[in-house]
Amino acid sequence: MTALLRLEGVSKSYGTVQANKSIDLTVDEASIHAILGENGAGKSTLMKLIYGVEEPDQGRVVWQGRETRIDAPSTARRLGIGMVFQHFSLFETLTVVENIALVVPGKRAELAVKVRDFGARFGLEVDPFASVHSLSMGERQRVEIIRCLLLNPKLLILDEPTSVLPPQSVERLFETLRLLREEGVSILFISHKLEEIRAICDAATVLRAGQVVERVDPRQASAADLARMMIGRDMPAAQPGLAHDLGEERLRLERVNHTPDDPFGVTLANVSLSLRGGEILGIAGISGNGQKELVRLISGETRLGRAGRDSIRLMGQPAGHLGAAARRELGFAFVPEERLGRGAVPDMTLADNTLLTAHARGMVRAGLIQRGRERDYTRRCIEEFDVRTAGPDVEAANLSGGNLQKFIMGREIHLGPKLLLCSQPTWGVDIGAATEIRRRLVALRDQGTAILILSDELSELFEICDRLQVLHHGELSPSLMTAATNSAEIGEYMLGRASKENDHVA
Amino acid sequence: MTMWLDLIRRERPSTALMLLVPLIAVAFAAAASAALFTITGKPVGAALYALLIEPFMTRSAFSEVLLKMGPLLLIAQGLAIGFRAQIFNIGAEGQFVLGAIFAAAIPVYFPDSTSIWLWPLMMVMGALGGALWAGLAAFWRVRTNANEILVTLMLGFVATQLLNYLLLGPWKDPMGFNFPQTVMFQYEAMLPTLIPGTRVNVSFLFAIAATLLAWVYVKRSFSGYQLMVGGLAPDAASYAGFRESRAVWISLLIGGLAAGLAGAAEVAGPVGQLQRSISTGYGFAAIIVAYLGGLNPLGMVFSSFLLAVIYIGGDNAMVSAELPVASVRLFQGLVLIAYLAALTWIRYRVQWRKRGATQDGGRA
Amino acid sequence: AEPLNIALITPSPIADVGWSRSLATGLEEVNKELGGALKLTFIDKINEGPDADRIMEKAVADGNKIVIAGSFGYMNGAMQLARRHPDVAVLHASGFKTLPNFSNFTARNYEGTYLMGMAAASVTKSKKLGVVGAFPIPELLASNSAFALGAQAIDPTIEVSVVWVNSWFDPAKEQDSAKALIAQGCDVVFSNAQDTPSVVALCEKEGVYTFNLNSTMKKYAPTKYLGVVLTDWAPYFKREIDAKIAGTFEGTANWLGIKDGVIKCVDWSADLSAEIVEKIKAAEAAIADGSHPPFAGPVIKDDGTELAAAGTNMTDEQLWPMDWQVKGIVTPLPK
Amino acid sequence: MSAIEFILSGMLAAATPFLLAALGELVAEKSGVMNLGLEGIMALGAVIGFICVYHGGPHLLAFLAAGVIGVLAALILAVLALEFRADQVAAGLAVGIFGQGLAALIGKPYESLTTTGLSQIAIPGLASLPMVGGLFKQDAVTWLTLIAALVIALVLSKSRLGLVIRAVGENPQAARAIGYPVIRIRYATVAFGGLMAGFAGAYAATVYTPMWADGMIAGRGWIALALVVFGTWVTGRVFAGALLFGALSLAELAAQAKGVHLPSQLLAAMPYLVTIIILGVISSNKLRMKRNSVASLGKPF
Ligand SMILES: Nc1ncnc2c1ncn2[C@@H]1O[C@H](COP(=O)(O)OP(=O)(O)OP(=O)(O)O)[C@@H](O)[C@H]1O
Ligand SMILES: Nc1ncnc2c1ncn2[C@@H]1O[C@H](COP(=O)(O)OP(=O)(O)OP(=O)(O)O)[C@@H](O)[C@H]1O
Ligand SMILES: [Mg+2]
Ligand SMILES: [Mg+2]
Repeated sequence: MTALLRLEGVSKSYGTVQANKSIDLTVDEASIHAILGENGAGKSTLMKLIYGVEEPDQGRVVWQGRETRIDAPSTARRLGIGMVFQHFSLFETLTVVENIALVVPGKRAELAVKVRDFGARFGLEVDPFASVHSLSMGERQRVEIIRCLLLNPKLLILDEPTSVLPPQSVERLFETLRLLREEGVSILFISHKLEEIRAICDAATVLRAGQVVERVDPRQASAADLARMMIGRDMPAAQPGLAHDLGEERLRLERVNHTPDDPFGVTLANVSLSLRGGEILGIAGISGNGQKELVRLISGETRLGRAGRDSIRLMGQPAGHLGAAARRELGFAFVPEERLGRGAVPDMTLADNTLLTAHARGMVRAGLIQRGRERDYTRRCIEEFDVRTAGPDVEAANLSGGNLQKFIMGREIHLGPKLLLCSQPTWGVDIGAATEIRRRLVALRDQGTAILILSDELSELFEICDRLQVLHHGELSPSLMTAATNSAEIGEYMLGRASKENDHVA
Repeated sequence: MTMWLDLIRRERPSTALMLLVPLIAVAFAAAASAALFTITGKPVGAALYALLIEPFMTRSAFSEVLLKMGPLLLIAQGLAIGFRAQIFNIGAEGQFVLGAIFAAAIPVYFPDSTSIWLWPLMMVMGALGGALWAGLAAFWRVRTNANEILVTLMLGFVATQLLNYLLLGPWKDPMGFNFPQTVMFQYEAMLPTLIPGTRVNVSFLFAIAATLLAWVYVKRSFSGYQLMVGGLAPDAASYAGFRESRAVWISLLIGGLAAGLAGAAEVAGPVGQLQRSISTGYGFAAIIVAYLGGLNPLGMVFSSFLLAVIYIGGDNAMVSAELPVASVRLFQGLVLIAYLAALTWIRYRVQWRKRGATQDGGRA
Repeated sequence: AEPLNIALITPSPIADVGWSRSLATGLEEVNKELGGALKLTFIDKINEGPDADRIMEKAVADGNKIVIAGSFGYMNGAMQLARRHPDVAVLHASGFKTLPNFSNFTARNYEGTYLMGMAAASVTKSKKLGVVGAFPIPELLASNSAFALGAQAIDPTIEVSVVWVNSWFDPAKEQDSAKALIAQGCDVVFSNAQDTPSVVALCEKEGVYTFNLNSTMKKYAPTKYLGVVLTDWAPYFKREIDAKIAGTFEGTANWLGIKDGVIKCVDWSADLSAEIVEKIKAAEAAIADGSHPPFAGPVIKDDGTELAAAGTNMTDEQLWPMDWQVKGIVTPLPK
Repeated sequence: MSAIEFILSGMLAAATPFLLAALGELVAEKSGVMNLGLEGIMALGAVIGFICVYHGGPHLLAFLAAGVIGVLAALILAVLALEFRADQVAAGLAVGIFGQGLAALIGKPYESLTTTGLSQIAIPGLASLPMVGGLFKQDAVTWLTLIAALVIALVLSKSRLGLVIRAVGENPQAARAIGYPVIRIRYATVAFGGLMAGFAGAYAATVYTPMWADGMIAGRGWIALALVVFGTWVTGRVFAGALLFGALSLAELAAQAKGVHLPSQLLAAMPYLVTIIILGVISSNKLRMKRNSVASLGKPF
C-alpha cells in the first residue's frame, strides 16, 4: 500500500508555545488513522497544518508521493483533503445548502439534490433547506461531513467528531466511516476516547506535548496501554463517592418555560429539578439542547419576569426575578464553561479577576477596592488549587486553560457557596488536573454543598454524580439515581426516545 | 488576523512605548500635514512654527492654551469612562450646549441677582442639563436598545435647534436689538479668574479635579471596575451580575455631566452670555483627547494639552501663516490615525508578514 | 512708508460671493485707491466667541492697526479689544455701541429690498413671492418686510412666503427651501443672507426670478436675475482708513444706505418694463432724500396692528429691534 | 404643485446621497466592519467631484475621482481596523475628522463656487401622470442609485458573493476555516463602502447642489449610518428609510412654505427626532435585530 500523505519533521509554534515538534506521520490509502493525545497535545494544530489553515514553521508535506505546499484550505481542498472541525465552521443564519454552496460549486437546487443523494447513500440524512440554527449537533456534523464529501476527498479529517454525539449515534457515524473507507477514502480521526479508536482505526499516532511518542496498531493495544502512552503515566484511580446525608433544598426549578431572546436559542419547556445540600446532580445531554439557556436561567444572567419569581427557588427563596448578583448574595456560586471572557476577563490580572465574584468578601469599602484583601484572596486560590502561575498580577489571558479553570474553580469554591453550578468542569483540562477538580467537587459535596454539574462527558457524570437528569430539546428527563442507571439508558434520553414513556418516573 | 502584518502579543504591554507612542503620533501628523501644506502651497515652516511652537512663546498665548485645555480635559474625562465600558457617547457637543443653556437660565431669569451663589448654581445647573440630555440617550438605549452612538449624535442636532429657538425667542436679550443672544451676564454669574491678566478661570480647576476624581474612579473604585469589565468582556460582566443598564446610565450620565459642566463654564467664562456659537466643536475634539490619552485619566492631561496647543497654534497660523481653519481638523485627524496605528505596538510586536505565509484564508 | 496693516475677520468663508466677500472687496478697492499702501489680512470662518477674541488679539499683536470684526457676534470681544488697545481702530459690523476707537457699521439692506420688492411685483404672475432666510434676526426681518412693502406699493394683493433654513450654512437645504416655495407657486425667490449661490442657481434652473444681497450673483442666473442689493463698503472704509492715517479717527455709529453710496441696486433684469424702472428710480430717490423711506406709514403688522400711522416714518430705534413682520407676509414668524 | 407633489417629486433625489452612502455602508457592515467616518469621506468625495466638474470634466469623471478618493480614505480605516486591530469606533471617527479637514483644505479655493448639475431623465408616459408624475423625472444618478439598490439587494440575498460576505460577517473564524480570505473580503467591502460614500459626496456637490462649500455634507453621513441600523441590515428597509428621511426633510420645508404654525426650529429638528424614535422602535424588537444584525460587527478579528 502506498502512503497518501506523509509529514516529515513538521513543527509549528505559537509565540513561545511549541504546539508541534518535528512530527513524522504517514497516512495510508483507504485507512482510518487515529491521532491520540491529551488536551493541548497538539492534535488540532497538526490537522490545521495539513488542511492549510496554518503553515508549518519547518518540515515537509508529501502528498501522494509529491512534496507539496499547502498554504490555504482552498489548496488542501483542491488536492482532495476535507476537514470537519472540532468547532463547526457552519453559519447559523444560513441554510444547509447555503452553507454547502460556500464550499462546493454549483447551483443551489442541484446541491440540494446531491445533499439528499449523499444522505441516503451514507446514512447522513438532513433537510437541505433547514436553517443551521435549527439543527441538532448531530445534524450539523452530518452537514459538515456531506460538505466535505461533495468535494470527493481522498482524505477526510475529523477532529473529535464523537464529542458532540450520543453513544447510539457514534455507532452510526462509524458505519458511515467504514463505508467511506471501502470507497477508498482515508480518514484522519482525532479523539481521546480510547475505546472508539480501538473500534474503528487501523493505525494510531500518539502525541504528547506536541511530539510523537508512539505509533501503534490500536487493535493490538489495550485501552490502558493507550492511556499510558497519552499521559506518560498510569491513569489515576477514580474517586469513590462516600455515603452522606442530604440537607435542605437549595435549588428548585418548577415547570420553567422560557424562550430566549436569541432567535437561534433553544426554548426550555417544563423544566423541573430539585437539588439538596450534600448531593451532586448531573445534567447530561448533547450540547446545544438547551444547556446554555438552562445555565443562564439558574445563574441569573437571564432573568424571568416578576411572574416567574417562584418558578426558580434558591436556598428556599423565590429567585426567578433576581439578577446574577442577587443570587450570589444568597450563596450561589458558578463556574461557567467559557473561562476566558466569561469566567474571567482576559486582559485583567488574576487579582482583578478575583474581584469579579468575590468582591463581597470585604474587598470593597466605601466604594473603593481594598487591594490588600483582593491579593490575599487571590493568593490563597492560587496556592490551594495549585494554579501554576507567577502570581496575582499575571493577566488571565496568559494562563493555560487548565490553570485558569483551577483558578476560577478555586475562586468560586473559596466563596463557601451553598449551591455551586459547574458547567463542563474539566473541559480542556489534562487528566491530572481533571481528577483533582473532581476530587474537590466531591469533597465540597461531603461538606454539605449542593452541586449541579452540566457535562458532555458521560463518564465524568457517572463518576461523581449522585443523580442524573438528561436535557434534550429543551426538556429535562426525570431524575435517575446514578447507581440505578447506565449509559445506554442515558443515551436513550439523550436521543429523546425515552422521555415520553418515562414521564411517570419523577 | 491580518493581511500584511504579524501581530505577536507581548508578555506585558510595553510601558516605554506607552509614553513614546503619543509623541510618535504627533511627529507623524506633523510630517504628514507638512506634506499636505506643501502640496496645497502653504508656507510649511511658518505653519508648523505657528502651530506647534508659538503657543509656548508668550504668556498670553500659553494662558489661552490652558483656557482651551480646560473644557477639552473635562469633557474627555467624562467620555472616557463610557468609552472604556464600550458605551460610546459621541454627542458631547449637544450635552455641552444643554449645559450652557441650563447655566444661562439663571442669569436670564435673574439678571439682577448679585448673590455669590450665582455662578456655583450655574455650574450645578449646567451639569444637570448635560446629564439630562445624555440621560435621554441612556433611557432610550436601556429601554429600547437603540444604538447610543446614533442617538447621542442626533440629540446633538436637536440641541442646536433648541438653542436657536431660545436665542431667537424667549431668551433674547430685550436690550440686544433682537440679536440672537442673551443678556451679558452680571459679574456674579461669571467664573472667577484664576491667573490675573488672563482669561484662565476656575474651570481649569474643575478639569483638574475631574482628572483626579476620574483617576480614583477608574483605578480604585469598584463601580469603575465594573464598567471596565463590561467593556473588556461583556459576558464576564453579566456573569458577575454587573448590569449593563447600570453601566449605560453611569457612562452616559457622567459624560453628560462633564460636558454640561464644561458648557456652563464656557458661557460663564470666556463667553459671558449664551449665543449661537458657544461650542466650537469641544464635544468632538474631546473624543480625540480621550482616545489620544489612551482613555487614561493622566494620559488625557497630556492629550488635552496637546490638542489645546494645536487649537491655539491653528489660530495663530490662520493669522500669520494663512492657514485655513480646516488645517486644525486635518492635523487632529492625522494625530489620531497615527496614534491608533502606533498603539498596537504597545500590546503587540509588529512585523511584516514573511513572504508567502498568508495568515488570511488564502484563495477561495 | 510703512504700510498700514488691517485685519478682517469674518464668520463665513471669504469666497467668490456673499457677505464676507463684500467686506473684503471694499478693502481691496480702498487699497487700490491708495496705491497699495495697506497690508490686508483676511481671516475667515471664525466662530463668534472666545476664539474670535483670541484671534483679534493675535491680529493686533501682529501689528494690525485697524481690525474689522465682520459679524455682530464679535461685538463684546471687539469692544474689549478696543479698550485694551487705544491705538488700534476697531470697526464692528452690525452693532450699536461706540467708543473713541470703536465704530460700528451696518448696511440698510432693507432700502434695497424695498426696490427689489417693486421689481418683483412687476414680474410676478402668481402674485406670490418667496424668501429663503437663514435665521429670523432683525436684519433679515427688516429686509423681508421692506421687500413685502415694496411689492405692495405696486400691487397690494401680493403675498410673501418665508422659509427659514435655521442654518447659516446648508446649501442643499437652502435649495430645497427654494424648491418648496416654488412648489407653493412663488415665482420670485429672494435669497436672504445666503453666502452661497445655491438658491440663485436653482431659480435659474427652475425658471423663476431671483435676487440676493451683498455681491452680485448674476453669473449664476444669467436670464432670471432680477438684480442685486449690492453693499459697497469702499466709501465707508475709505473714510475710516483716511481718518486713521490722519490720526483723526473717532468712533461713530454708521447705519449706511442708498444715500451713503453703500447700498446700490444694480444688475437689473432686462425684463423690467420701462414704466417700472421709472417708478423704482423715483422710489430710490425718495429713499435717498428721506422723503419716503421703506418703513413710511402706514405700516401694518401681520397681526393687523398698526406700527406707524400714515404720514409718519418709523425711526431707526423702532427698526433696530425688529421682531415682527408686516402684513402680506403670510407665513408666521417663528416665536 | 401641491406639497405632496413637491415631496413626491423631490424625495428620491433628496434620498440619493443618504442612500448611496448607506448602501455602501450596509455592504461593509454585512462583512463585519463599521465605518463611522462616512461624513468625512462624503466631504472628500464632494470636493474632488466638484473640482472635476468645475474644471470642465464630465460628471462621469467626477464620480470616478470621488469614488477613488472615497476608496483611499476608507482604506485608511481598513488598515487601522484590519491590520492594526484598532477600535473601529475610534478609527472611524479619526478618518471622518481627517476627511473633513482635508476636504476643507483642498476645497478652500473653490469655496462657494458653483457648477452645472445634471438634467433630468423622464420616463415617458409615467412622468406625465397627475400627482405622482414627478417621481418618474429624476437625474441619471438617482436612476442609477435605484438600480444599484436593487442590485445590492439581489447580490446580498441571492448571490454567492453575498453569501460569502454574510458568512464573513456572521462568523469570520468559520469563514476562514473553510478557506475564505476574511481580511481581504473585508478590505473589499470597506473599499466598496468608501466608493459609494465618495459617490454620495459627488452627488451632493455636483448634482443635488452643484457647488462646493465646507460643511455642505451637514450630518448626512451620520444619517446614512443611522439608516443602516434603521433598516436592520436589510437592503429594502434601508431603502425605505432613506426615502422616509428624504421625504421628511422636504416635508419640513413644505410645511414652512405653507405657513404651518410650528416653530421652524422644531420642524428642523423633526427628522432627527423621528430618527431617534424609529431607531428605538426598531431596536426594541430584539428578535428581529438579532436575526438580521451582523454578529461580528465592530469586533477585531
Ligand atoms: N492560535 C493559537 N495561538 C496560540 N497558541 C495556540 C493556538 N492554537 C493552539 N495553541 C496552543 O497549541 C497547543 C496545541 O493546541 P491544539 O489545539 O493543537 O491541542 P489539541 O491536542 O487539539 O487539544 P484538545 O484536545 O484540547 O483539542 C496548545 O498549547 C494550545 O494552547
Ligand atoms: N492563544 C494563546 N495566545 C498566547 N499564548 C497561549 C495561547 N494559548 C495558550 N497559550 C500559552 O500556551 C501555554 C499552554 O496553553 P494550553 O492551554 O494549551 O495549556 P495546556 O498544555 O493545555 O495546559 P492545561 O492542561 O493547563 O490546559 C500557556 O502557558 C499559555 O500561556
Ligand atoms: Mg489546554
Ligand atoms: Mg483540538
